[in-house]
Amino acid sequence: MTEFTSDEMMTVGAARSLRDGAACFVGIGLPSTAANLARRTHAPNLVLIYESGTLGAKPDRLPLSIGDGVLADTADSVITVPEIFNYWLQPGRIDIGFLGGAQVDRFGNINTTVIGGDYVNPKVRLPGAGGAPEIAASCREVLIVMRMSPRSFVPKLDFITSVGYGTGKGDREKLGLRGRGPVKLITDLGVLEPDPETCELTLTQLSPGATVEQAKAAVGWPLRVVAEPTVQQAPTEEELTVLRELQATISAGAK
Amino acid sequence: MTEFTSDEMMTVGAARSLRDGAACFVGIGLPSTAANLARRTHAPNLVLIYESGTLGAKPDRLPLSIGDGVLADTADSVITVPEIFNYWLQPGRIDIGFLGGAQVDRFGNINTTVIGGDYVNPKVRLPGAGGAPEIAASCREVLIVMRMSPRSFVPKLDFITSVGYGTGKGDREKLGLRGRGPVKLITDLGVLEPDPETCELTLTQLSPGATVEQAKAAVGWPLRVVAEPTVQQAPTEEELTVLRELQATISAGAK
Amino acid sequence: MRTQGVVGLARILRLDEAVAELVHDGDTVALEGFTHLIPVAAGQEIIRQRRRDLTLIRMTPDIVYDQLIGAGCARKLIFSWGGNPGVGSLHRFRDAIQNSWPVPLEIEEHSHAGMANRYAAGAAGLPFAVLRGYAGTDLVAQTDTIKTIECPFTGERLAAVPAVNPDVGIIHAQQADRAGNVQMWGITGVQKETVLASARSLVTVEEIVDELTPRPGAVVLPNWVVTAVAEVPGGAHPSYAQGYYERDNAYYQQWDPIGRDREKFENWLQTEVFGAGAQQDVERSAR
Amino acid sequence: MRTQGVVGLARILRLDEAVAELVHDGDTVALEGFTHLIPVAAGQEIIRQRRRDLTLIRMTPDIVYDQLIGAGCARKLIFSWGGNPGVGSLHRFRDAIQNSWPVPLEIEEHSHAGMANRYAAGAAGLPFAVLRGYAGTDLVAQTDTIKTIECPFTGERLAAVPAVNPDVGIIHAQQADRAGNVQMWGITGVQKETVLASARSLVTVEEIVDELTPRPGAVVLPNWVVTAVAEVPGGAHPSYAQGYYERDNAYYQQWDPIGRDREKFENWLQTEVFGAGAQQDVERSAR
Repeated sequence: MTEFTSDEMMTVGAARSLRDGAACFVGIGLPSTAANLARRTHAPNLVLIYESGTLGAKPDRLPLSIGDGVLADTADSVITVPEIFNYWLQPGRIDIGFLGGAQVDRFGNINTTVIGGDYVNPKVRLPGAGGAPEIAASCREVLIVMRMSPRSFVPKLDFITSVGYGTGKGDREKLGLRGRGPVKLITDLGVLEPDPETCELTLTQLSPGATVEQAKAAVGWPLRVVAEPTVQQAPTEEELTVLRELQATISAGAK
Repeated sequence: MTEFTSDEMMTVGAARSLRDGAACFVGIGLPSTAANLARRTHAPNLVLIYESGTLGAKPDRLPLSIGDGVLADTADSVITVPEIFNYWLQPGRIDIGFLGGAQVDRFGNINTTVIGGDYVNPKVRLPGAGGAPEIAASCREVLIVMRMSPRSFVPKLDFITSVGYGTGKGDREKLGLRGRGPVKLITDLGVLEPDPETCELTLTQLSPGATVEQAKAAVGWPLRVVAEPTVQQAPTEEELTVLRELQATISAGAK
Repeated sequence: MRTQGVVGLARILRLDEAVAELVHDGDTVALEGFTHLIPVAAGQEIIRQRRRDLTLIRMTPDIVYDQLIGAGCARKLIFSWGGNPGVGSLHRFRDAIQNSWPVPLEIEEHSHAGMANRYAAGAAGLPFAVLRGYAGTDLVAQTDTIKTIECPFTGERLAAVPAVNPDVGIIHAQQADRAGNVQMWGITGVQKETVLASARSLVTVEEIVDELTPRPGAVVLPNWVVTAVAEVPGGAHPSYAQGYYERDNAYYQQWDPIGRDREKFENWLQTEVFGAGAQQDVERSAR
Repeated sequence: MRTQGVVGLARILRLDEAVAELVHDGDTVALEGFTHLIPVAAGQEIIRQRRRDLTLIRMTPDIVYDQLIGAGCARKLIFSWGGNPGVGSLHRFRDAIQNSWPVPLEIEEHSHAGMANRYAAGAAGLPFAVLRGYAGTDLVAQTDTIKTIECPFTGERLAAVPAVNPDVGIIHAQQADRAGNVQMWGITGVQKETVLASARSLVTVEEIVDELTPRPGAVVLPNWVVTAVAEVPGGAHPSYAQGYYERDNAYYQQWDPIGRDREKFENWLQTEVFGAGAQQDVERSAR
């Protein structure tokens, strides 16, 4: 079997989570790679939606930004930014939203705003919210993709930019958030899913070669683990080939 | 001089009220005829806007409806109906709005909804509001065009569909209406303009051949008249020729 | 809006199949098309299938709504301008309001600006829209779906109207591809909003093509927000379909005497909707 | 919005003339362009003319805003995502927030959905917009332009944000005609809203053409809602102008070490904005 990295496993895991025919709100970076990988493998009818207003983009190479020309050129329709948020995201038309972040907590809340200090005098100023708060609120399901580490998997966020399950089950309903929330947190070491009773993110799958102990060490809270975590199927030859071809297009584009 | 009808005088008078370069919200019928006449005579840069969403239409014949294909074909831009009302009419971008109606009162309020009986059981059910209430509210200036008769120039409207000056000076401000209101009521017998002190519509101009007595007899309230009403310049040969050519296109189109 | 969790792509159906499946007695139904692309054939199919107690929504109810109302399909009309454009009144509409014939018709009356915003709010998944509108008019007292709202920043008072979210939204467009993606161009009114605001949607089209060619000013509706597409050439007649045929102005004029008279109208219904003319429509729309 | 009673058509000016006339110290200025068609040359001309105390608005402040902030033009930034896309942080932006260098920078932070709606409300002449947004986030406590509003029909609670109405809105487009009508295509973001929401507007364009040819997906701004047009070929570089040139990805990467270091940044300013490079820009934009 071909060797693969834990990042490749993470991307393939994310791609596999995308059902064929689903409408997927895609951010740049790993989500875009995963969505484009899915469209080239098991989900040829995946509808890619970028917040720049491109509905049904079918890029022949990985876009470098959410507003690349290749997205507009290949889209079913290019609409304005107010329209993408108001007519498409807000009403809950989008099946899957993809989020990443600098920090995540055990309920899938995400911070992309500030780290350390306080809001006015932060230690590190991050880019901010972008489309994330409303993607987290309104997509039917959310997938979070982040590499595990105690610095980013924290017991308490420095800032809540986007809401997962708030402080636990029932909070989304109280806040009026209409999507289901984060159904998977896909990491380099494995996959976390919300506990049906508490919504706390719980380790349900391990990446090939990863251990529960590694995962626990990489998380800043006492990680819950299901009785018998399954092991993710390693990337297939086809998945790896397509993924690497895709990534080659991005390096070519970045020249 | 060529003979002309009082309707032709009314249309020519309306056309002359349109400054070159103004943006004009046009309804079908006489307003459209007047606006197209103006664009072919003294106001070649008049911007015609129809509520169907055609911005800057330049029809080569009179449209029969506010949504004719010739309007879309010749427009600078065709936009949606929500956009025409929200982004173009509502913010007060349109210089002139043209209205007609079944009834008008001395303050330029208009009824296009019901006549007689009450709202639930009317004697005559009219088409209703359409775009008129917000045209009356938001255009910088409003021109009203109606044939004079005691049945339509009434002391009290059966229904206020669109607001002119309400019950008098200051009412528009109290209601939050941002346009100036009706600056002219153009009729077959002459022109009424708001009194600077009271906003009551006052006869300021007579059509050639019409008299103050005729006008008073055609109005259901005690008509105010300025000290010395001027007489409108009769339609020029050019105006009549262009107007009749335009009207010929509509009969051709109605076949 | 598409029902949560139900993922589906537009299916290409016959017009009669689509109406039978999507439009039920008691539904709230919007047939939109602002002068252009009015879904007349779909409206007449609703009459043919004898739907009852519909709440009909349309900014500009014109001939096809006069026909639906005269045929007794509607119990309520939500609208902003009802007339036969360029001709005069809608007599079946007036007869229903003034004489409850053939059945009583409740009305909910707005302005165009208000209705356009109600569709936009429906498409946007908001419960209401805010606009500068209605101030000083008698509509406010007659229509309980017009309220006042205060700006939380400036204190200014504005109008609020509730979203419309029809059970079924029906529009006509020029083209769909075989996958059910829809393209329309020219004046597109509130058609996109109608489909996006509705739980189910039907798009009748002039033709189904292999591929949609992008056009200036075109509005595209992807197949995952459309429930059904039916090919109905001429389906907007007597209104027009830009690039296909012109408005049949004579039809609008000829409607006046028919609509004016209950008996002539009943004859028209029997002949043109329930009779042989009807059968032609169905055959025309068969794939 | 165009000031009441002032009727005017777009004038075609040189970029330096246009900025001198339209952008004043203390103004609220929005330069928009969502990834595509970013009005970079106009932003650098504002630096060159040494404007101060600007309130800058932009959904996605990126390199040109890093430059404006680093050059000390801004006292406040209203935004929803600030970064160097695909590369990392904006170091001049961070230095201003974290260390008040070269001057303190106040921020007003929103989400994209909120900012897009603020522009839309500004374009629509409404004082505020309603959206489903911000619920449960810490932005609500930090940003006093996010409030709650209750639906007068359902009682549901939603977010409200105030309109933005910049003194000057600046965008870049592909083309204008000689009368000042503007056409842009590809991703058009919130550019139309920016012009319509602003008291004055400047559109830089790749070229001025005799006639605008309608194109699929194009947005047209008529000359009566635009204050000035300036022909600035390459005016969106290092972003892209669809149909003209591609994004200069290397520039974004090369910006990182320049923006990271105050001294390198100062050198860059002297060379590229105030120095010879600048002169080329001005000459390039001369008619």
